[in-house]
Amino acid sequence: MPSNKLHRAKVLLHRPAGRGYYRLVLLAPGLAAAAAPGHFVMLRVSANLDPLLARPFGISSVIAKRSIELYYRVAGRGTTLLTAVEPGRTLDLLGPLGNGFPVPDRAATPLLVAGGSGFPPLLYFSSRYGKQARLFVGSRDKECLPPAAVMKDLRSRTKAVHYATEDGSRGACGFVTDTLAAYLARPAAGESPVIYACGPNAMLASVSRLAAEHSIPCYVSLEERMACGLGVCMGCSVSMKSGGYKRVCKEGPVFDSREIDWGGKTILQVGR
Amino acid sequence: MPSNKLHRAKVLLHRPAGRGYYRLVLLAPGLAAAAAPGHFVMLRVSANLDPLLARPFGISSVIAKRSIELYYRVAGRGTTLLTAVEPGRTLDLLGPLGNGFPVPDRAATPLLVAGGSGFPPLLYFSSRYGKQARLFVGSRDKECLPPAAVMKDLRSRTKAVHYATEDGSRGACGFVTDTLAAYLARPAAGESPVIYACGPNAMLASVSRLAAEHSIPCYVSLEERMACGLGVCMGCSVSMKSGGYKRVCKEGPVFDSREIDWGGKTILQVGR
Amino acid sequence: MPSKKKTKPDLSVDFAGIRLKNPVLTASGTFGYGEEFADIIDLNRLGGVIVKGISLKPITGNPPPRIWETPSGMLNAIGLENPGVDVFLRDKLPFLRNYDIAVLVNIFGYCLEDYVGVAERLDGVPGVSGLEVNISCPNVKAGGIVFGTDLKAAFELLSAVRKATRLPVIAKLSPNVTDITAFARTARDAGCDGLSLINTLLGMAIDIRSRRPRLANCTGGLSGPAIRPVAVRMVWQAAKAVDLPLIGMGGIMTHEDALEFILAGASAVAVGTANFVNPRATLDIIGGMEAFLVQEGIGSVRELVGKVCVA
Amino acid sequence: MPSKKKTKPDLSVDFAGIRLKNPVLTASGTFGYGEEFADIIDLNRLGGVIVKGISLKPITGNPPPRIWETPSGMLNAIGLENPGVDVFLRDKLPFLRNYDIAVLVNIFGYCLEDYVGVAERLDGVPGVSGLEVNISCPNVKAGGIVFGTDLKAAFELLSAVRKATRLPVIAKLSPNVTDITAFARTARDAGCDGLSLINTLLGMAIDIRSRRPRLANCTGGLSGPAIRPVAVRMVWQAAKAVDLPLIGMGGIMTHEDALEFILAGASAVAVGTANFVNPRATLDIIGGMEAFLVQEGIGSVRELVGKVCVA
Ligand SMILES: Cc1cc2nc3c(=O)[nH]c(=O)nc-3n(C[C@H](O)[C@H](O)[C@H](O)COP(=O)(O)OP(=O)(O)OC[C@H]3O[C@@H](n4cnc5c(N)ncnc54)[C@H](O)[C@@H]3O)c2cc1C
Ligand SMILES: Cc1cc2nc3c(=O)[nH]c(=O)nc-3n(C[C@H](O)[C@H](O)[C@H](O)COP(=O)(O)OP(=O)(O)OC[C@H]3O[C@@H](n4cnc5c(N)ncnc54)[C@H](O)[C@@H]3O)c2cc1C
Ligand SMILES: Cc1cc2nc3c(=O)[nH]c(=O)nc-3n(C[C@H](O)[C@H](O)[C@H](O)COP(=O)(O)O)c2cc1C
Ligand SMILES: Cc1cc2nc3c(=O)[nH]c(=O)nc-3n(C[C@H](O)[C@H](O)[C@H](O)COP(=O)(O)O)c2cc1C
Ligand code: FES
Ligand code: FES
Repeated sequence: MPSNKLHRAKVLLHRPAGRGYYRLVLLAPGLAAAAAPGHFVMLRVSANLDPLLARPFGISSVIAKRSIELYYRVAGRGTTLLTAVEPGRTLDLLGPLGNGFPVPDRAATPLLVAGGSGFPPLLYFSSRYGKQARLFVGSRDKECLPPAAVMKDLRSRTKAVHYATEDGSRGACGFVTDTLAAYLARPAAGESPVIYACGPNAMLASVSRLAAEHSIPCYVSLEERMACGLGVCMGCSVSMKSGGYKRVCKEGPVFDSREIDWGGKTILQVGR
Repeated sequence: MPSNKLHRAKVLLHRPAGRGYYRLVLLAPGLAAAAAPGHFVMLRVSANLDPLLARPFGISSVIAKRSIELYYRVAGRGTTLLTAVEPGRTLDLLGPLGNGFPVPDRAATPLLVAGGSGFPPLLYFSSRYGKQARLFVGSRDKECLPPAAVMKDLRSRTKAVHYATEDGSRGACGFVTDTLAAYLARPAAGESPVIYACGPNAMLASVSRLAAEHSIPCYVSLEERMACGLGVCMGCSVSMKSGGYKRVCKEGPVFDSREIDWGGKTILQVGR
Repeated sequence: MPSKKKTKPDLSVDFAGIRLKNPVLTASGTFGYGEEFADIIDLNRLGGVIVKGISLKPITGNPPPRIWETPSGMLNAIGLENPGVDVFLRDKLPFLRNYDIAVLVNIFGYCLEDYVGVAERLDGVPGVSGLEVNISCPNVKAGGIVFGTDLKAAFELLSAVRKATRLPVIAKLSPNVTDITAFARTARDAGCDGLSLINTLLGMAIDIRSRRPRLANCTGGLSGPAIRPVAVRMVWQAAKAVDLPLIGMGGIMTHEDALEFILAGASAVAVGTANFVNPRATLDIIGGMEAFLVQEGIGSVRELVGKVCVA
Repeated sequence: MPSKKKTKPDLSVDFAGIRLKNPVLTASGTFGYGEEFADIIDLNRLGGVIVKGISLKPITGNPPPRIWETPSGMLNAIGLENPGVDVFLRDKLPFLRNYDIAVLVNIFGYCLEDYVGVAERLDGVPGVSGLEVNISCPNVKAGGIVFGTDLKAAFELLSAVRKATRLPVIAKLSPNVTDITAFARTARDAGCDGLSLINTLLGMAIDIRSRRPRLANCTGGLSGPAIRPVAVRMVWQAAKAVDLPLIGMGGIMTHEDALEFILAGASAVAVGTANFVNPRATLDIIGGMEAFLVQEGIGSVRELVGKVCVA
């Protein structure tokens, strides 16, 4: 029989995590066993026909090899509905999906760049490869940073955290790309940086430009609207520099930033 | 300003009541104050767009002049969804709707005939006019009778309860119309019976025939699919003997049984 | 000196010569003649009411069951039950005249003469702001031809109604056609002052146990949010094709839905099935629209009509 | 002596000469070429697969965004992205040949010659059970004429494809027409062996803040349960109009939905958008259908085809 990606997962824990996020822990041993950093899941948020489609969420952690953890921000109808799900209920879940982040070279220094609600896959990444990594995290103001518990984990797992807020309420005043640029201008001695970025597309485009300027490898995790998450609907395609399209759910969500046609239209007009 | 029929009602109590029913108590002072036996409400069971329409339920009781009680049977998608609603939540509610039962004459003996899940409006009726009344209740077997707590109330409020079950597991063996026929053949001395019936259409048609044979007044509470509950969509119409249609939600749900064109097609093909 | 105070945005619209205080109307057949809703909402706050379809003679309608719920929508086959134009004028219109709102009378008939008859009866009647001519009900047939799906029949009918009244004439188009723009142009050529679209999509549902259609009439009209994408597309197409003002409808539940239609090219919108689901829907939409305009710093809703950017 | 044991009901169907072990297919464009689903469900249990539309040359498709969720449905404007018939034959078909299921190849082109070219390439190829000819994609235009909405163009195209292949030819009809029966008859007259219906309804959605369409392509195809009542109605109308076997589709989520189409007149059904929502949908439907037949004491699903009672 086929290796099954379809799971009925029991909700083990579900509660507000602060700063507008919810933390959701789902029992799904098969999925947990196969999940790598950068993978995502498609979660059905309703048992009825509206909203119809499942929602994509990055895996932020695997717990005790049997459960996965998600962090989500309430963004619209689907996530609002999700907040009402009580522990003990089961949810339909598809995953792990996508290609995941490439494993960093032992000698490399991963620079994790998280903007907006892009931290979940990087949180998972940090649990595996955090010791060698630096985190660059940015948001509008300090209230929009990832939840405090997440920041604590990220701080303890990585060698350094570089904050940036647009209003200067935490760390440097400006964009996360400014602190990243400052670092890249004078990297710490002996570090050979590789960028792993997840966040809004405008940020990813800037990060990608910086990486190109400094000729360092850069992997970006993209978002696009999804229907199937499986690579069959061709709905989540993004433009490639080489012409044509690739599917975020299948060839992505992680791409070498040089592949992406950033010049095209906004890749995703978010939300409603 | 208009007398408002639209309420946001808080769920005070919601739990299984036995025999496949749920009991739902909603805080809605304006509605409770105006509700009379035979009135019903339209309840939205989803905040999303599927299922789309509100569901009609008869009022089974008014509690402390501020709340209303409903009893419902899980019949399909809408009622299944409803079972998950926790106390403390608010629900959109429209009512009281419909004409209600006519007030019985002091000298009359109301014969309450309840079949299937038709007891809720008669339960409310019994709290006002039960002392003079006899109850005829019927079902497939004793497990399909109204919930035990409801039966207890009905017994204590009425002068007599006549049971019928098709398998004879409780009371007479047969249909509720058989026990009713038996009573009508030899009514208790001094009683002048008036029928109030609620239940499946086949039962109501038989009851109506019996009433005609004995030339006694008979009021039936009908069910038909509803969209608005307000009398504007014309969706709930039933055929009248005089030709044309009347709206169950507006001119009904209670009709003089002689008005109804029972000969027409099944009035309601229930459920899925 | 320009004031910095946020001024109330202007929701008013002139629709084919009819002044509406805001662009939100109630769709025909979903609001009765207003009476039932007067208990629930303040009718004076509406842009206007499009009443349930009126014919020359009373019509009893179709046998039950008449409705069936579908995913995010519903089917109906009411069969245009109505008391006829005389009863409407005697018993229904006087009630609506108590309110300061536009009253559009939806009319229909089984043949051209029926339509003309109702139009004539309503001409010059105080309190009637305009006629919405339903050429799109799947149940109204004329010698096998459905007016709403035959260009020639539609032209003749609308021209005849046009001649029979001095009131603004708004043609209500059927979505069950290959090319909505052809019907839009035909209505314009017949002298109509505006268009309403869309009416319901023809649909069907079957009870697999009894093997019978869920509606006694077999087929019925699909309405509600399920059909909104089709309705927005048709309004957009019609707006590009003709220079008439449009009333957009089909699945509007929220002010965001209503604004979609306005951006697509509608000058006004009508709220139908939503009235059943949330009887305050019209007022919620008006409030939401006003808040949106304030938030976006837009002075008048008229600035948004047809402003979708399809670069 | 007749056995009292409940025998397994017969789900098999002969569709235009193609043997299906059960009437449940996957709709074109919603199941890729089967590979992705092989991880999730046992493909051998399907009646068959209708593959994503194939053209003569590779097509890159439309710019993103390509999809948008709508009430109980979705809009898509993928633009028929596909690797072309040569890559299909080399890389995709061999995989499907590992399974004992019918493979219908959905084909399309930008002009008549394109269609004929693909049909010729597929003629006689082992593992191809039949052709589904998509004349209904809103994006496929021929000199301004959409094949699926013009009777003459449809007739010429389908006749040409018919001549180009010995495989069963199934015409996939567009629902965006006034009279589906006229297209059903045209397909029959052109020599088609069966019909598929419906393709998506043309729809549109607008982001009221950016004022842009939700899809880069502006309009897109509406699919999902929202459109089911329209699809059931069209299958019912087409079944009455022609004597060809039909594949019914449009919003099928459950076995009950599938049986609605069968009662309306479809010999087989295709499951589309449901595959996204529940990747096991096809198997759940097959299981549910079998259980239903047992429960109702019906020996073969074929007994239900077209058996809606519209007395
Ligand atoms: C690979 C991937 C991983 C993601 N991981 C996370 C995560 O870990 N945590 C988190 O909070 N969010 C994550 N997102 C974004 C998340 O999927 C959206 O916030 C969510 O779908 C919004 O759904 P909604 O119903 O609340 O919003 P609505 O606005 O009601 O959604 C409407 C439609 O738009 C789609 N949509 C809206 N926003 C997005 C978006 N940003 N990306 C893709 N589709 C969108 C929805 O899926 C839906 O189809 C991820 C997105 C992708 C593609
Ligand atoms: C005036 C009135 C009073 C009622 N009072 C009660 C009550 O007190 N307790 C109780 O358990 N039930 C009562 N019912 C029946 C109740 O409304 C249905 O059981 C309920 O609507 C089923 O909804 P569903 O979504 O679970 O079923 P589904 O089968 O999923 O519903 C599908 C559609 O059919 C309609 N429908 C299904 N069954 C009925 C029905 N019997 N009558 C009307 N519409 C129906 C639904 O409203 C919906 O539109 C009453 C019905 C009416 C008309
Ligand atoms: C129950 C019902 C009755 C209707 N009756 C009429 C009518 O009499 N005349 C008419 O032109 N349209 C009628 N319509 C169509 C609506 O006016 C409207 O065009 C359609 O329902 C789409 O809008 P909605 O999706 O907001 O309901 C009716 C619709 C419904 C649901
Ligand atoms: C994402 C997507 C892609 C599709 N691609 C094709 C296609 O390539 N060829 C085709 O004939 N139909 C295509 N369709 C239409 C479906 O095959 C089907 O006719 C339609 O979606 C209705 O069925 P459903 O509601 O079950 O999805 C596509 C549908 C969707 C949703
Ligand atoms: S979401 Fe369907 S192909 Fe990516
Ligand atoms: S339910 Fe709408 S008129 Fe009765």
